[in-house]
Amino acid sequence: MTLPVQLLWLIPALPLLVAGIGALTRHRGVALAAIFAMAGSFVLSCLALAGALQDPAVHATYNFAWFDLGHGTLRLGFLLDPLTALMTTMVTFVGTLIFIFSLGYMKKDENFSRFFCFLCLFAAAMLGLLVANSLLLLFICWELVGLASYLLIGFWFHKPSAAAAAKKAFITTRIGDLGFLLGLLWLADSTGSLLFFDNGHGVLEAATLASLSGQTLACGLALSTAIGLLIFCGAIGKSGQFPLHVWLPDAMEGPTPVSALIHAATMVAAGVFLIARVYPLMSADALLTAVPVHALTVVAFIGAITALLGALIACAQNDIKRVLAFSTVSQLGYMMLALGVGAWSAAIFHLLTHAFFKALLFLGAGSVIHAAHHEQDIRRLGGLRTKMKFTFASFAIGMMALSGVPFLFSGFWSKEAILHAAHEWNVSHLPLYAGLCAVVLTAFYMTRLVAETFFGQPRSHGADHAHENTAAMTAPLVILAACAVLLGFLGTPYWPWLQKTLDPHYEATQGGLGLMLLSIGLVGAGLGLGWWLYGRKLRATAADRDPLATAAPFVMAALANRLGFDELYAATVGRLNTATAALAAFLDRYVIGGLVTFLAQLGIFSGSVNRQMDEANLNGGFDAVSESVRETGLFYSRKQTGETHGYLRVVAVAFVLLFLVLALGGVR
Amino acid sequence: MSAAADSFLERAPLELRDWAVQLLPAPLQWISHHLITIVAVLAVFGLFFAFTTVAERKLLGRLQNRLGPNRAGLPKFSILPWHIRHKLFGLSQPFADAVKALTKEDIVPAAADKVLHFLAPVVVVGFSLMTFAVLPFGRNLIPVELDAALLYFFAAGSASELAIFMAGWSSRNKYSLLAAMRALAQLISYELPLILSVVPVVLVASTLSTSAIVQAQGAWTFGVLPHWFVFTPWGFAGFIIFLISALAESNRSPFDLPEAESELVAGHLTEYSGFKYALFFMAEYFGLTALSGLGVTVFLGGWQAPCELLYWVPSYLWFMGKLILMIMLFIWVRGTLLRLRIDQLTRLSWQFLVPLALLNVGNAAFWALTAQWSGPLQLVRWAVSAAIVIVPFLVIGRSLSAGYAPRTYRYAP
Amino acid sequence: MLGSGIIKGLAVTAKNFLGSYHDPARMVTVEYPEQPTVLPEAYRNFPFLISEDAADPMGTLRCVSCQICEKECPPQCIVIEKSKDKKPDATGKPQLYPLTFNIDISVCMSCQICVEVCPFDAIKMDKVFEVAVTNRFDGLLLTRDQLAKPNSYYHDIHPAEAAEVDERLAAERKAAEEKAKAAAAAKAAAAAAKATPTPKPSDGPTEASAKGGTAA
Amino acid sequence: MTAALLLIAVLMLGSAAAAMLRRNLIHSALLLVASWTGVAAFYLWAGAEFVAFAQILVYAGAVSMVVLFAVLLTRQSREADLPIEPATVTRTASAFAVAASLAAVIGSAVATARFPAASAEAPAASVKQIGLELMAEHGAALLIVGIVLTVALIGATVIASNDKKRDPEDAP
Amino acid sequence: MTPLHLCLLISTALFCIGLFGALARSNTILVLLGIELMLNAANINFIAFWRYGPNPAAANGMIFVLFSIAVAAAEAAVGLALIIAVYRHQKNIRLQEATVLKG
Repeated sequence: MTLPVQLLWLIPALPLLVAGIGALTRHRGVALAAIFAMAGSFVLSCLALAGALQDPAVHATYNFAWFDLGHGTLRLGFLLDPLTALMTTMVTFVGTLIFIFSLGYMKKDENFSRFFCFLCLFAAAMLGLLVANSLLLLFICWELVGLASYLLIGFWFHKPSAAAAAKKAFITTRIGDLGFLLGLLWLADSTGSLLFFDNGHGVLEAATLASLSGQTLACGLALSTAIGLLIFCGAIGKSGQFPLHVWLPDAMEGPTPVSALIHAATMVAAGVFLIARVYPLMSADALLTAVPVHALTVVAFIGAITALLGALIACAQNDIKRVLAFSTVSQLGYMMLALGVGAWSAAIFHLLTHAFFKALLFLGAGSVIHAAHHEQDIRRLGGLRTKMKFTFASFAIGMMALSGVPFLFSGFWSKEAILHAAHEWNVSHLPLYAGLCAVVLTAFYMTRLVAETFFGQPRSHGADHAHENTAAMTAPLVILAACAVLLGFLGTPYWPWLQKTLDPHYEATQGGLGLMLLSIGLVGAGLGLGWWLYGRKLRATAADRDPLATAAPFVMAALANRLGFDELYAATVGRLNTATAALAAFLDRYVIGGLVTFLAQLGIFSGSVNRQMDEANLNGGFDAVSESVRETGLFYSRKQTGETHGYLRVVAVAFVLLFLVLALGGVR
Repeated sequence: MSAAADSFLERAPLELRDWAVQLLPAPLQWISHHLITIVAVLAVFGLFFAFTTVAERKLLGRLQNRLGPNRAGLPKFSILPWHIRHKLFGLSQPFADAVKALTKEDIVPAAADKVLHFLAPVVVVGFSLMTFAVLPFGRNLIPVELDAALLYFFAAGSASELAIFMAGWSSRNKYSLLAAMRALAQLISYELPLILSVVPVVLVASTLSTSAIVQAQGAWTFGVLPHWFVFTPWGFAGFIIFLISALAESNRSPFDLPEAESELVAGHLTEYSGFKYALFFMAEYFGLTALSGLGVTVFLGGWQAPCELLYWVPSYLWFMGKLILMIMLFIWVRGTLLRLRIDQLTRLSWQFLVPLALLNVGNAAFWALTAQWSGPLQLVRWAVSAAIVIVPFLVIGRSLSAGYAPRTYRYAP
Repeated sequence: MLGSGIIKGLAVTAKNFLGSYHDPARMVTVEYPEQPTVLPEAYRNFPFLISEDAADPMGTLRCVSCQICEKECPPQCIVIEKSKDKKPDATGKPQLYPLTFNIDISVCMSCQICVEVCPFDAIKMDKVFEVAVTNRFDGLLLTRDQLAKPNSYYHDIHPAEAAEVDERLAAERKAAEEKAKAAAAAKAAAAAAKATPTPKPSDGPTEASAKGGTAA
Repeated sequence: MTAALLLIAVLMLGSAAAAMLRRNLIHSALLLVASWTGVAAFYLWAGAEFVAFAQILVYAGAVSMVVLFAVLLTRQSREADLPIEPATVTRTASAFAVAASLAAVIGSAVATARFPAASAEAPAASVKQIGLELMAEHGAALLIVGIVLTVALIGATVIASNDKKRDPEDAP
Repeated sequence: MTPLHLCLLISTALFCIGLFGALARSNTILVLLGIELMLNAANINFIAFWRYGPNPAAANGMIFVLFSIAVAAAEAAVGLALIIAVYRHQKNIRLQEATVLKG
């Protein structure tokens, strides 16, 4: 009972169908259809997973011609391997739960059906991205995912901040996508194909990789490095990596299920998925020694910077969703770090666990926000521990998974795998140190978040009147919490099933117990620090100063201001853009406009000259010709009696005559 | 199984024919071979017609809590004991009717076109009998084995329209002519869904030959679930469309508008009496029987047994059984439904049956393309196929019945 | 859903079909020659003449040949011939009797006017409807002998009406007897004085009571 | 074989000629149906069953209906009883002359032509073969014919429907 | 006289009967029917050449006839629709009176 690769398209097709229906009708039943479509896709994904696990080393593909282009044929395809299957299963499972959650969360929204239509569109694009066997198909879905993200962030477009955030997200990711597109075109130009696997001709197969890494550019980089870095630009944009991470926190203007689905669990992980997918290309230059930089080194450092930066900024945020957003940025940095140090299976492991516990945290946050009448500021929440027991319990599980509380929680195992890999990396240990710092900070800011939100006294009207939500919202939380615990056991160092499935060459490294003990200690330190600062003396009113701000006001202000990245971009990129636009406007209005006006005047002048000549000289001759044409016409029109019999008779007689001529003339 | 297919009962009709043929002198044998077939079909279906009429009247009676004809017994000189002869459940009613029709005065209107007036009933009976030629009555019993049998069936069937026109026009009676035009409109409207409903079967069986279509339905899942086409989503939809169109094609209630006595007297039969009227009557039943036979052949597995255990029962018995069931279904419908109005009739055809039948062709194409799907994909195949049937049905049905809210009857329970 | 009504209808007729075999109450058909039709009591068909005694129908006809019905009959299908002599009626009073009383039921329209006008309750409406004959001229002309039916038959077909008529007639006769007695007594009393003519029962009250009887 | 062909030809040509000569349009139409049936019989004789049945289905089943409807919808009062106009006579005569001369030239050409001898066996053409050829080699033509038929159907409906605008006074 | 000659002569005769009808009759319907007869004559030729032609294995002749029948059906439908339109316009269908396209 497996799904053949030829039918892999069914997985994205189901949500796409519902999206199409949702675009046509405003019926509320679209939501149910969407949930059923996602559940159906989940079932299909499970079938695909079963098929992929039968032989994890095989990349089953199904390629087909899309259209002919000149002499070549543009081919697209579907790919089924454990990576795809695991990702689709995760996306459809988390997606189904989030859809169910949205049923409760969006119940009172007037654009209920539109919301589900967009969600389905997103799910279809995301699943399409996962099953693609062609960088082009992946890119198409990639852009569709971006579109869906744009639509959903700006779902409450009447809020100016939401509209601005949507625009920001769209434009920022577009900058990365430009790099992606360039890389894609370059790749197509140099290999002639965009298929990943194509019986030895695909871009991820040995022959092509060898030729790509064998070519060296003028700047000393290998060709594969350059292309890989350009593709990595796309991942930077989509996964909110430094320096394009600025859009992700703003994207929290969208509805919370969207944040959970798109900006925590799935879409932002697409960048990680992309790098994991093209990992052979990224690592093609690994054996070259004469190059100035390896592609994966860049990835590792970008990831390390992002992990540290995100964790730092998260410490000073007051919006519950912003904290989680920066946490997402930080965790994505972790995954990039893992990819960069060569442990791509660990990255995917972390991606999967992160998807579950971060979706759990976001849904928990959504549950809190929904219950507390859209109060998002943690300073104004508090005391929800007793009011919302389910939410608190599941949120706490998510928090511990994210912080990496040892042994029982999935986050611990995946984070441990990454740190271990970073430790093994022989290029530099800086990423490892950055990661270890981030471990402390993660534990710290999560403790702060939980302490502020759930402990102490309710500090606003909304928090005071909060109560537990309906089953449609709590049930997904419970399921996700269970997953957040259980999923970690798939990839422990003692039974690294997941890593082995994804990467047949994976070898479980023994040892590293010291590192594990260190990171456990760091987690403990982070938790303890958080508790010491926030838990010991709980906040009494919303206006109280943050203990951290009391201790280091300048640092806190800078962090709260997100280290000024937005201002920086406004001052540089924004200004440059404005100046260029002004220049273009000037050129258009005066230089090109003047030329056009001149040409128009010239045309008018020559036209008037022409008219003079026409009227004076040419008309007489034409009159005569017209007169003779008219005479001829009159002559023939008299022959045209309108008597059909006559015509038919003439035709028949002519036929007889023709026949006679042919017969008598003896023409053969 | 082949033993059963070759059993004596299975071969009995053929053996009988061959025995009869070899009795005749050699020069006559080749033609007598065919003549015997024709006579056999005529005799069997002539009797079948006779008993269909009485069955129809009895069934209609029962459907309306009446008794139906139960009087006509046998004449006094028959040797049966009185209590059997006396009534015989009215089974000899058709013979009494036949005698009555034969002895009635044959009236031809003075202004009528005599030749056409005479030709019409002859043509209609002739052509409706011709359709029997390609129906496989049993495993070995098909009068003519044609490659394009279905096409032949519809070609022969289309001639009845001409006969109806001839009858209506030649009578020189306004009611007759109007009824004939109405009948033509109806027949033409419903010929389209009728043929379109059979096209999916042709598509899936990939043949026009009726015997090959029956062969294509000869298998069972687990030995009990027959592979008849009616048991597939598209086949079921096709069968329903076929049933409705066949009702209309044979001018039966609820589509008996051409004979709507409250509007058109007796339709194109107004100026016919006696034996010619009986011929029309007969042709109507022959047409009904032939269409039912086609439905049985195409959708209900023809002479195939419904489960493997019953394979030994001679195939022609299965065919006749299914035929009788089909005709009883038609009678049941006649006993239940009201006559439609002409606009409802044409709307039903053009806005409902034709689009659904066209979609059904696509459905069958999907079915044929996915023939090799197995395992869980079978479920997908069935679900998709069923969706192609049900969704348009609901959509079109809703749009057609929009504005006709559920009626409330104020004076009836 | 489109078509659900058809299925409902088919279910109804199927129920009829099955029910017709096990539930005789459903069948409204009466198999007529074998099973007699039960006619409503008020059913009427052609008139007949009432005789008091079944043993001697001609002798005990109530009809006194007054010929009112003959005159009133709209299609004029009654032909009466008076007797020359008188016979005593049920009360013993000598009355005329019909020598001929013919009704042509091929002409009769069953209007019941003859019954309504009869002062003697002598003609009533029958229930017989199987009147088919092979000769439509003589066969449908009913004579006195065919028309005469005993009062017990009248009781059979219209029991309530017949009882009422009998009661009234009995009352009338009693009254007549008493009157006769009184008259006799008076006569006896007066006989001594003078002989007086026999008092006749007046027509008025009898007619009114006859009308009342038929109307009831 | 030849006798059967001649019989078919007599039926076909006889009814066609009678159809062209009758004054009663309905008779003409019905005789033409007979003629078309004769053509179908010819196809059967030549071994082209499928074409024969298609011919009956299309001509006897469909075209004849359209013709009869057209005849009834355009009936003129007592056309058959009108006297014959002189123009009709001349037209008929000239038509006969033209048709006869054409028959003469084509007939003589056919009669004198020599064709390579053909096999007496009728070529076998199963429905499957025709279907495969129609769908494979002549697929484009089949599609185009489908479009032509659709367009013709819609066009015929548009032409025949009453396109006169209602007078504004008529509108309630 | 081979069967092919016979078939061709028959089709010639049918063609000329059709032509005669089309030329002689004033009723537009009959003219149209004459043209249908001419088409049928052509179809007979196709079948005859398929049956007795050099390459009977190819079913081209039959397929051509099928297409021809389809087109003839379309032609009849459109033609008769035109006739009805003409009738509505000039209240008769005499071809010699239908001499103008305006209307």
